[in-house]
Amino acid sequence: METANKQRLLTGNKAMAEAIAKEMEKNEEVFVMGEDVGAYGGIFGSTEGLLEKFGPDRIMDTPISETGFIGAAIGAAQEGMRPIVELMFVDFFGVCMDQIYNHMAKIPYMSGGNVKLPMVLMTAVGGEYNDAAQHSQTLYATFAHLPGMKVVAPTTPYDLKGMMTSAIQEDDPVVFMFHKTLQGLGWMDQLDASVGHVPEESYTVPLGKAKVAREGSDVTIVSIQMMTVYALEAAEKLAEEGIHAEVIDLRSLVPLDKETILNSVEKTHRLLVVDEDYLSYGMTAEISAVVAEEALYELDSPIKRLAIPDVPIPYSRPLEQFVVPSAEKIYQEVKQMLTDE
Amino acid sequence: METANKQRLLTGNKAMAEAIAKEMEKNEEVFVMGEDVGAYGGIFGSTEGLLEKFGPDRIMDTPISETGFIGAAIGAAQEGMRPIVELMFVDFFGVCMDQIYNHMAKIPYMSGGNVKLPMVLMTAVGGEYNDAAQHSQTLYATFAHLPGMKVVAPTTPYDLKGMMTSAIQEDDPVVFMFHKTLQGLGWMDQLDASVGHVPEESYTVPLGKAKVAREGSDVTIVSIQMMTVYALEAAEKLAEEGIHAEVIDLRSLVPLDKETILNSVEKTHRLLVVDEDYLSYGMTAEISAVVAEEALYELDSPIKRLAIPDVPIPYSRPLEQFVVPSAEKIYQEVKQMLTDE
Amino acid sequence: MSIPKEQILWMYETMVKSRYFEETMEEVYMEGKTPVFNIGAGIVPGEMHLSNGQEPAAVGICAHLTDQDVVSSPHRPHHHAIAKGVDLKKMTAEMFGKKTGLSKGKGGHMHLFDPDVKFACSGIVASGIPHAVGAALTAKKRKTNAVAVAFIGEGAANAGAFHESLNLASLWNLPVIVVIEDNKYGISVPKDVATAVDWNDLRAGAYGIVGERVEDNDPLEMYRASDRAVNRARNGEGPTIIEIETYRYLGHFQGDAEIYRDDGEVSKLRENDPIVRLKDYILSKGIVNEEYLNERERYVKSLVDEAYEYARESEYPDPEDALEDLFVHS
Amino acid sequence: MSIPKEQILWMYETMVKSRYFEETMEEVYMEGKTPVFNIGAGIVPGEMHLSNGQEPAAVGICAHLTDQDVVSSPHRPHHHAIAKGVDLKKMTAEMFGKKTGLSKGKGGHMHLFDPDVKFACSGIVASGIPHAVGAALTAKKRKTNAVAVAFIGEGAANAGAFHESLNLASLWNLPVIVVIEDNKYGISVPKDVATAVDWNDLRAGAYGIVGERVEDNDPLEMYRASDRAVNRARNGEGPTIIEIETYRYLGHFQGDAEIYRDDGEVSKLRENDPIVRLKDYILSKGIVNEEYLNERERYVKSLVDEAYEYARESEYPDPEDALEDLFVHS
Ligand SMILES: Cc1ncc(C[n+]2csc(CCOP(=O)(O)OP(=O)(O)O)c2C)c(N)n1
Ligand SMILES: Cc1ncc(C[n+]2csc(CCOP(=O)(O)OP(=O)(O)O)c2C)c(N)n1
Ligand SMILES: [Mg+2]
Ligand SMILES: [Mg+2]
Repeated sequence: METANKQRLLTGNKAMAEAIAKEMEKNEEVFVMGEDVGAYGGIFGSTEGLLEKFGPDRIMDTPISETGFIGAAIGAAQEGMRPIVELMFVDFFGVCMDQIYNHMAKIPYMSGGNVKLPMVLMTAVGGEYNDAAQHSQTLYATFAHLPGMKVVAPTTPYDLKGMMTSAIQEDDPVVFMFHKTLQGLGWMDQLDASVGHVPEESYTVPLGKAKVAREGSDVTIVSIQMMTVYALEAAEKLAEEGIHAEVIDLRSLVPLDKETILNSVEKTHRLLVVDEDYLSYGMTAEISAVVAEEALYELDSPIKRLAIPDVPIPYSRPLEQFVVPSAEKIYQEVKQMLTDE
Repeated sequence: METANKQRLLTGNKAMAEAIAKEMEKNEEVFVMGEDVGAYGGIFGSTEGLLEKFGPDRIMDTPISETGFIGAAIGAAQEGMRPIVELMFVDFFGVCMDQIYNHMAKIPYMSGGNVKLPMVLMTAVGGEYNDAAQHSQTLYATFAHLPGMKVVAPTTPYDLKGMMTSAIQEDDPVVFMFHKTLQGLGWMDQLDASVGHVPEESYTVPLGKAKVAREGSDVTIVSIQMMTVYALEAAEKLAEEGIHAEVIDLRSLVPLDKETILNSVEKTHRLLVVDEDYLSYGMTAEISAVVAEEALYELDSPIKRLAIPDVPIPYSRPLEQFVVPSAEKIYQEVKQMLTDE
Repeated sequence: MSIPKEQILWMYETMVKSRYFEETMEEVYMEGKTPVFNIGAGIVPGEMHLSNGQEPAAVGICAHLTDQDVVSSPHRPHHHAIAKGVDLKKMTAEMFGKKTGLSKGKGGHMHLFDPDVKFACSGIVASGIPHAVGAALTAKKRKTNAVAVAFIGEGAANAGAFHESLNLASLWNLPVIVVIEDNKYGISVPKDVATAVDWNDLRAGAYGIVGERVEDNDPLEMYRASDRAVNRARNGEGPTIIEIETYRYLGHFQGDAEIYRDDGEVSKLRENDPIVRLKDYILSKGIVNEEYLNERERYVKSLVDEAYEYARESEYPDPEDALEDLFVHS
Repeated sequence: MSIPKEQILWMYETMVKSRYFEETMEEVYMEGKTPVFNIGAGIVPGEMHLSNGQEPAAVGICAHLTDQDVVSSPHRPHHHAIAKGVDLKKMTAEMFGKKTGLSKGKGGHMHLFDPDVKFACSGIVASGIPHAVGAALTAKKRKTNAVAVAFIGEGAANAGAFHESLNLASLWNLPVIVVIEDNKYGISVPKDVATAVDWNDLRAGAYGIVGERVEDNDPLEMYRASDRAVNRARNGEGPTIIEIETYRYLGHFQGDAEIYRDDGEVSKLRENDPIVRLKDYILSKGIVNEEYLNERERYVKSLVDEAYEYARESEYPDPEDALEDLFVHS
């Protein structure tokens, strides 16, 4: 389906904004709050064109008060509204995490299911444009570790639209992480992967399902967002050498689609996990643990992990390039895994 | 050493407070800030008796402004002071995490080592007294995942004093997690493990070293704080049945003492990781991943994990007991591991 | 302004009901905690923050609210919940951790949610203020004319969430009322050790809104200040901060040794009890006679007794229920 | 009060230096970003927040500070850094990501740390205010008589950290000065869409402290207000909030299309340039002659040129250096 009918191409940000627009047209009670979501259209384009369509009452610019307006979104969702609230950079979570994890994530459970919070918290993640330690993180695991929120991070424009539509329709709180570089913005790196086929009509892509982005038989590479892009690049290069890597685009951290991962490992018997988040206590650890717990005997070689080596993201280009995994590093790591045996 | 000379017994909280007092006597620039650290002596006794000794200028009660006073501690540390700041419950991290992880943890690195932050953030963790979803968490991995802070969680009174002394003397920011139940407070569960031998003179226990709390040959149980207490209890019961479990008290999440864990697994060939934090993307995952990466071929059976099953901590006693690992669950899990083979 | 008779009587009996609920909880909480007190033991374990003495704040404003108005409350929520009309049986059962509780035992006393009367509370200081802002924003969007009230303690007025929420409420001209219960302490820390101003109504100027001050724990003055605030809110005239000087008769939580308090402090407070004072007022004004009041007291206390009865007799949830209610669809 | 001649001249040449630094950066930043702009490309990649037009706020108060006083600055830090005397070569090299930079390339333009002159900045809005409180607390403990200044934008005055910090500063009577640069916008959001009061000095009342207001981006008035504030601070009379009306000539960051601004808005601002105005003032008062000013301008600009030269010629760090400086002892 995704490959069929290639005419209509959209960037990631336009795909996201289109999903929000369609749901806002259908449902009066969907609205957006955030810093610079109005005239600016979202610093990373997530609300491009929405102010013009829906006006300032439904596309609300806020003060720099993340605890205030994310908390207000919770209060509105408690009343049955369906707010979409933007945390401009995920790096800023620390000023409002109490509202996110102690309230948004816990109220439905603490109320024994009596209170629903149908809301979406969308936030920009990722680095590699030299924005340094406070503006370049993904923090996938920081959110995924804490129960009560669905945490998704789509890669393709198709998934960005389909999963945003699902997130808005969902009655559970959803943290929707979009990768800056995959938004296809004119002022950032131009990437083929940030433009893709997106049907005009509304459609949903289920939350909580990983995708086999490329089939292969020799090694499973589990990755997400930009790391999926790099993994596919590495797989291409490996294929030229007769090594067939299967690339899994995780898409969702919570719920975690163990089945797709385990099926793949049973096929390839080798696992490399790649993450743009910090290495320790992160996504690479969780995937490794799941496999070591449920498919240990399937493994022909030790599990390998590639991620940020537990330092903040440094500013200078050579330093940042050194810490963030790349297609080349993935390629090398896979070669290493196969030769070590 | 710890077992030798049993005369002088202290509770966990008195051991901690004694370490702070001794360092404050030695160094004018050590001081304490936090809510109710003065006359009250800390809600969980971490500053018991210190106001009387040092007065309100050095034992400072603060408003309920965690971002303000933890940020102030950072500003003071930047000036060379050595503040000890208390976050009353780790559950409250969300109102001040920006100061903790974007500033305390990153300034030394972002400054290229030009700025040191010799400070301690101490905070109470743990549940099992029915304090419900916002007052019962440990959140070990939430802190351990983010680089730039040393994260320790001692179990015994001896280690509480020795590691607090190290933490205060350390030039790096240290997050010092103390477990409520291990403080030995009169108004909580009375536990043998919360009272132990503590020499009067000042001594240090290194940060970043795990401890083999009990030797064994059949299975390695990696645990921390209350889970270590339960693991030792389970090991006792297993021993009666001829099963010899080695119990490792992690003590430190960052730095992580991989060596002690790997050495043990090479000896026992079986691994169970037990955590009072949430299961997914947590400590049990990291330990499992380290072993699956570095000692895969040593394993005779799949790695097993016991932790909070990814739900907030429920209030009602039967519900909370169901989600928190216990000595009995550890015992059963180990039996299962051995019979599965 | 003169206060309608029914309102005065409602405030009186609701204060009596709330006080009796708390006094009963004082005893019930100790069941299973003697001879040695253990916070995790007994039929009602965990922290317990009671509101004895603080009833005027709750009844004075809730007298103006309907089921369509929203209340967000902090860790000390019982008087607010009772004044807002939360289901007393389910609320009590929740504190007992029973299956019949508001949250089937998952919440506990700091996490009471009754959507039928739009009541919620939270154990994180100041965290409920933004929720009230969101509820008020919803009322404005839906043009329902509802108001949202956030109760907080004086200690919470120094938290960042207070500032961010009031700026938003004023900016968007929302029907929000923040009621600050100044009971002199945040746990052990006195107001003057935590707050740079003597009265928090002075902070209204930072948001260009109205601040009201109610002295001496007076339910009638609280009623009047609330009347003005609720009217402003319903008339689209924006938010109000009301600070009421109130009294905390008990420790911060049950088991608090209160070493930080002078002896005699509490007994002096109790001599000035707002329930006694309101009773005297009612009788001196001849609004009703003592017999009538006694009968109402018996009645509301019987409701409290029934609620405790219900809670005691209810079943505990099944352990496995802990895994439910995380997501609507998993 | 009359301002000493040297101070006026220092403010003038420091504004010229700061402006020239920013104008140079405007060009340098574009190197490698044309014909297609790419924020991650070029010799100075990443976000770049410049301060052209906002110099009065920095020089007006830094004229009263010594190396022992502490300055904490936000994401738009260059004018503050230059006025505080941060090593210009190392600061510029840091923005180029070079080994010779203040942080050996690890920090970048939002993370400049120069302990020698007690300067630091941060990319998180309002996060530097508590650090200033801690520095002031240290000064009080050590009785050094130093003051701590936190610069923030008007948008930051709506963040919780602002409230918590000022309450602490007043409560503990600390030598803290919060300078609010009101440049009318938080990125694209106008002040009146974000702030419930017209002027943030009105918020001083919420903390029982003094608020000062400086209109029309006037460096001399900023000098006078700062003089009062710094004296109060050094005399143990506590904190001050100073809000100065200032102008942001450029976009929020370089590359900002500024669709949210009326055309003509900026050109009107530029017509009222504070550097030109101060120059006219100096000449009209005959404080020095034009020749003298021209020579000083040439001199300070040469220092800026040297700094850029130094930055260009410096080496990049080795990639593996990324793993250093996490802990003092690992
Ligand atoms: C963010 C946060 N910090 C600290 C606490 C611990 N705590 C619970 S109640 C309380 C005191 C609150 O004082 P106040 O707001 O005056 O309410 P009161 O208890 O007097 O009713 C504190 C510090 C908390 N629950 N949340
Ligand atoms: C906590 C936080 N929220 C949001 C941002 C994104 N952000 C960076 S600068 C800025 C605007 C700041 O406005 P103001 O304080 O007026 O400073 P100015 O940019 O005008 O100098 C915003 C929203 C941030 N860095 N930190
Ligand atoms: Mg109080
Ligand atoms: Mg601004």
